[in-house]
Amino acid sequence: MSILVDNDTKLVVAGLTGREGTFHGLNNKNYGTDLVAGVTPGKGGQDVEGTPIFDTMHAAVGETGANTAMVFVPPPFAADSILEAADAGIDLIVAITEGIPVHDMLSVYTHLKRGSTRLVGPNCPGILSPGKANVGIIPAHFFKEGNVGLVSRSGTLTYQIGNEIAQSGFGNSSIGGIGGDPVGGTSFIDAISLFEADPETELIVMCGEIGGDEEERTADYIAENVSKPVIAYIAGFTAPPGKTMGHAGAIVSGSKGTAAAKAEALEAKGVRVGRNPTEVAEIAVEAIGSKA
Amino acid sequence: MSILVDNDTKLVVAGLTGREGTFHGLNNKNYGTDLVAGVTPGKGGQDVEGTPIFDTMHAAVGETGANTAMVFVPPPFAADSILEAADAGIDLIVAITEGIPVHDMLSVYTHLKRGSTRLVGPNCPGILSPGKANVGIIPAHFFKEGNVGLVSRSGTLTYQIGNEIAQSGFGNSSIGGIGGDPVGGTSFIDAISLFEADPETELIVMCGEIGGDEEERTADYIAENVSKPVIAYIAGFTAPPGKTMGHAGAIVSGSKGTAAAKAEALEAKGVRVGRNPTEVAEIAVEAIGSKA
Amino acid sequence: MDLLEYQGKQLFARNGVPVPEGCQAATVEAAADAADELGYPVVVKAQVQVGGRGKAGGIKLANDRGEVEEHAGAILGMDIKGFTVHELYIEKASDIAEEYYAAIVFDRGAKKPMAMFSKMGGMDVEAVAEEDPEAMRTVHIDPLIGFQAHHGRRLAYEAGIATDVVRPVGAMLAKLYDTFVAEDCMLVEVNPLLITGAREVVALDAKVTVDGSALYRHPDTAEFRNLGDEDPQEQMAKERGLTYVKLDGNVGILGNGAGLVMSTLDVVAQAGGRPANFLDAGGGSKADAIVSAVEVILSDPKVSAVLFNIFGGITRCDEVANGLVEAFGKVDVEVPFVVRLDGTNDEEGRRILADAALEGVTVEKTMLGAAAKVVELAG
Amino acid sequence: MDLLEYQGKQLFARNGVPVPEGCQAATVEAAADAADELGYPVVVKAQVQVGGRGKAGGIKLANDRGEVEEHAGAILGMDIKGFTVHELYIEKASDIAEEYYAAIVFDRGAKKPMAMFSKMGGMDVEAVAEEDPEAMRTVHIDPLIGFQAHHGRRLAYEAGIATDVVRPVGAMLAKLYDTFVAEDCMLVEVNPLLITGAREVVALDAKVTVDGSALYRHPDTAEFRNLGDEDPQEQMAKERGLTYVKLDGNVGILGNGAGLVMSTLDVVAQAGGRPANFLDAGGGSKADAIVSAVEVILSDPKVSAVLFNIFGGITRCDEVANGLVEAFGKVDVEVPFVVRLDGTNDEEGRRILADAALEGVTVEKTMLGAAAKVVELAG
Repeated sequence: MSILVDNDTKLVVAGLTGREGTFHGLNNKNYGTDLVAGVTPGKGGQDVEGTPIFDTMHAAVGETGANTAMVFVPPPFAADSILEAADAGIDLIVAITEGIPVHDMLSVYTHLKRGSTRLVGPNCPGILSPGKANVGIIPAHFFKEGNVGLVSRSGTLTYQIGNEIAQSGFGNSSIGGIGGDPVGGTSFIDAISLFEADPETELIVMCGEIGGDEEERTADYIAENVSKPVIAYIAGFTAPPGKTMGHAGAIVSGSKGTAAAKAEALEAKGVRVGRNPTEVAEIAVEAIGSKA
Repeated sequence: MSILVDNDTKLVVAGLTGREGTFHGLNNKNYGTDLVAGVTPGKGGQDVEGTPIFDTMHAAVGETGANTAMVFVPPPFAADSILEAADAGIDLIVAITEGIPVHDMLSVYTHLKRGSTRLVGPNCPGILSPGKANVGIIPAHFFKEGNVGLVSRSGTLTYQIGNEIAQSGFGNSSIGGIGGDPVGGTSFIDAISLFEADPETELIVMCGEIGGDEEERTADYIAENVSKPVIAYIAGFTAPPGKTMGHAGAIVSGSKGTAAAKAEALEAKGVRVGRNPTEVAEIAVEAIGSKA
Repeated sequence: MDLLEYQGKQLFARNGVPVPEGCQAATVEAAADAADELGYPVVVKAQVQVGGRGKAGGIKLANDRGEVEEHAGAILGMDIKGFTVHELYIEKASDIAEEYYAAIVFDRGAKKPMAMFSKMGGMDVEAVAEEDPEAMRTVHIDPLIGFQAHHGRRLAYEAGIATDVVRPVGAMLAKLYDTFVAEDCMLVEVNPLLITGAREVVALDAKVTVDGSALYRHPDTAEFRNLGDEDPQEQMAKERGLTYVKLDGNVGILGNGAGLVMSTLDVVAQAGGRPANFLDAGGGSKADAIVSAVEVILSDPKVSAVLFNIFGGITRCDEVANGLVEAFGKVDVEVPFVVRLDGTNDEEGRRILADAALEGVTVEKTMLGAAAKVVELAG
Repeated sequence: MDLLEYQGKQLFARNGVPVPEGCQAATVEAAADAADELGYPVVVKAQVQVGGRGKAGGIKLANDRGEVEEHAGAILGMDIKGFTVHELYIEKASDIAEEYYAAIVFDRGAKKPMAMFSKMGGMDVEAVAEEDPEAMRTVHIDPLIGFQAHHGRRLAYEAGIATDVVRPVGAMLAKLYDTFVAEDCMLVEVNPLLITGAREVVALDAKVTVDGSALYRHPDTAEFRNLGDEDPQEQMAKERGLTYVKLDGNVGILGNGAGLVMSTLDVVAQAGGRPANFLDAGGGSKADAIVSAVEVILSDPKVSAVLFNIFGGITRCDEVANGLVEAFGKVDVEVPFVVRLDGTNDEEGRRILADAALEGVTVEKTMLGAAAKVVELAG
């Protein structure tokens, strides 16, 4: 088992013909993900190394039965692409695009919440279920199948922590990034509730960062709803107020959204917080024992 | 039993201080409906014969626990009033106002469909559950408690048919008008499904009219979902194409929306259609026997 | 409220929908002056709310002032499918490469706007629908999200138009949707939607229906008049604030409430009569309204008998009776009246009528009885 | 991106939010000329992005040209809470009857816009919140339905303002919401929102933050500059397209990916060091970007050691190593570097560095080891 992506995933990539889209789409395909289609308006009828391209998402879904869409189109067109995928009946949309305007995402988020399509991202690295499917830009070769579920706002930090955990002998049920933007389709709570329900997952690791109050709300959620052990990491203790730290969402506003407050909130609810990526792996070993 | 309004109804009237609002609000109160509040911006703190007036719907709901709102405000402000009532957590909104722009109602309808508030109307006479509550402008003295559920697009036609049925000895579980506008919050299907679920109702009468295809869709619904006998009446056999017959929604467009097509669709699904109001009452007697 | 082509194009222009330059004209001279101003060639177009103007000779190309005068003279006053031409639209001639069809309609069943597009434009839509149902592509629009670029792309690609015009056609559809919303339209139809030789997208026709209930926020649109559309009785009724529809029979009808009036028309027809009109005196009909209504009904010379069918709810039958008595005092009534009063204060109403003993007024107790009686009297 | 008052008021004006007449000025003479043009009395206002300008002496009333010159001279160059005043806004003086507070903010937790209103305006919001938490009224707005009249009424009535200004205050809030949406704002704050003696509603201040990701559709806003806000390193980084934030320590830091860089800063701080900057070289960092990044980091004279912390996913460690070698060829490097390369092609990267044998470059295998080393070297 795993969450969100697996052997049933049939992937369509919006923007497959672009440089990044081609690179990562084929990477996902080579990993074993069932890449069934690409969508690029005006390039319908072409193909990318055998994967057919369609002018519209509706045609792609109609012809191939795609159920998962990865969005790689540039920011000005990304909201439209997400809405198109939802309208075409896609179950899961993974939006990699960074820099989508917040107001676009407010509309998209509100619209999607009222339907049955799940959005992960935007500005996220995607989701990898080792041995089953990889949808996104996570370098899969660091990870193997196992019982740790990992969810993060950040990409490279995910790999850093994931790798530390892997070196302690663990594999992963799924590894996912929910994205560094202020309005994301999937929250920590959403992802953790999926890991809680996933029989393969025995330990959940969440990597938060400064900005917003999602980590705080997640702490409350975990205390009330999660039976599996959860370990957290929070980045940005050193971040000064008012400065955006790379991610659009990573900003301390006044006294709100600090790493210290988040770590404190999590620890108050019994979630152990690693001081650095290495310590996260050490706590994981303590929690469920190394399989190495 | 009955549908939509009953002894649990706690009514707030938006526009209670207006001429029509006062007249019908007090009428409803005199019938026994639990009128708890009125809302008129700028008149908070006043009262209408003992019923307190609030500046906002939120204050009215907060102070009185109102669960049902009747909207009597003029068309330019009616959509806002409906949205306010929904935002304040009202369960049922009965919109009497005639002449709300269609685009306003498209937004309101789409928004409300995603929440838990039910809207009846606009441009409707309201709902009467004889002996329990009257919310709207239906003259209650013609009707008594009983086992016939009646739903109509029109007001006076409801009374005409209701009266014919009453003279055959029947009483009513509830009598409701869903309104003559093209975008109404409650459809025939919605109302009929409530009557189907209401133990007191033994016979359902629906009064349709020209325009749209709701009667046709209702015929299909009845065939598949309704076990109780349904009798229909359709007004507008004589209406010429392209002319609006009083109600904004009563218009035959091209070959669509004719009374003949509607009657035919209903009869094809086993729903008996009375040729005139008197015949509806005669069929009712045949269907469940006169109690007179 | 249906707009004439040139009125619809005014709405288009103010919402950024590209239209050819043009000018309305009601006389031959105004038409010729407008054409001189625009520059030749121009197209002289009859302004009537009916399809098939071209086939009927209502649309003509003109290369100089003489031709404009000739065509304008021929078209003004022309009868097209029962509509008399009172106005012309003089428009710069366009360079036509392709003719498509585009529309935004209010889909009542779905309670959503629907965008429609076909590459078979310039002909009767219903003919296209029969010939090749797949040619007409449609998408529903969520009114809260509005028209998105993907809606336009989908319609364009599914319709199979050339790739180079997919984007401009999508932009045009978005502008038509903007118009539909901003102007409170029930229908915005463009047939044909033109692709010019320069690959520009232009609305060559405009069929627009606006929501009468929203006119209060569109004062400019509310001022539009269609000279060919004004029946004298309907005009009179509108001025008096009555809901009146002219029909072609001889039984004048008044009732309270739209549903009851429709039902009354049906019952009269079932009894073998032909209704002369639909007139809803409204809830709570007061004496004044009744007097006005009687005047409007009787202003139709075809009317040979009148039926009042009242079921009093909010409306009080005594007030209706008083109104009728007042009307008989003010209006010269030469046809028989049948009155059925039921509901609130019905006995009082019938007593008032009995006391007044108006000449030619018969009181009936039931709707069916009243219908039979008025048909008998109307002859 | 935070706007100065006069910039925010330009956004207000174009979206129909009433603001007093005013003019920006960067010199004493320009200020005096602007005041002559506007007519006296005027208010001379320091343009810095910080509250409490008035208390700090940054806002002064002037009744004639002489007073404008005096105040402008005093304020220009003034330091207000660490911000140097480079620009002034000269504004017609307003007639103040009431001072309220209004804002539209993006509520990240709810993922909705939120409108805020209080009748306690003209003072520090956080002080009001402490003194009387009930005074600040808030409502969430569904972004698909937008700001409705009832939202404005509710805020106004709950805040307890005089009935005669409920409607105009509601209209003002609606316009502020329009601005928030139309201009892609993250925050629109007006403190004070003024009621004049004539009972008109006017925005007397403007604190606006716009979404940097949406600047592509607001070219006018994208041109706004804040002269007081431009750190030379940040300016240089921006021109080179790098994500760089200046901090006040001495350990220069480069990493790939925002989360990893934040984590690197933390680990350096835990090891006892003080980071000099945040620099995300991005996914797939190429040699060019590395050279640029090294130049930006070293342009800060405080930097006494530099840490490269790379976990290669899309980024290839060999490319980073080549970039570093290239940078050492182009830039005069006088401080020690610690490099940690892990992930994709890490061995190849480390081999390249070993082969190049760059002076002052230490290679570490782990993030914690690298942090300890760089802190030691930075001193």
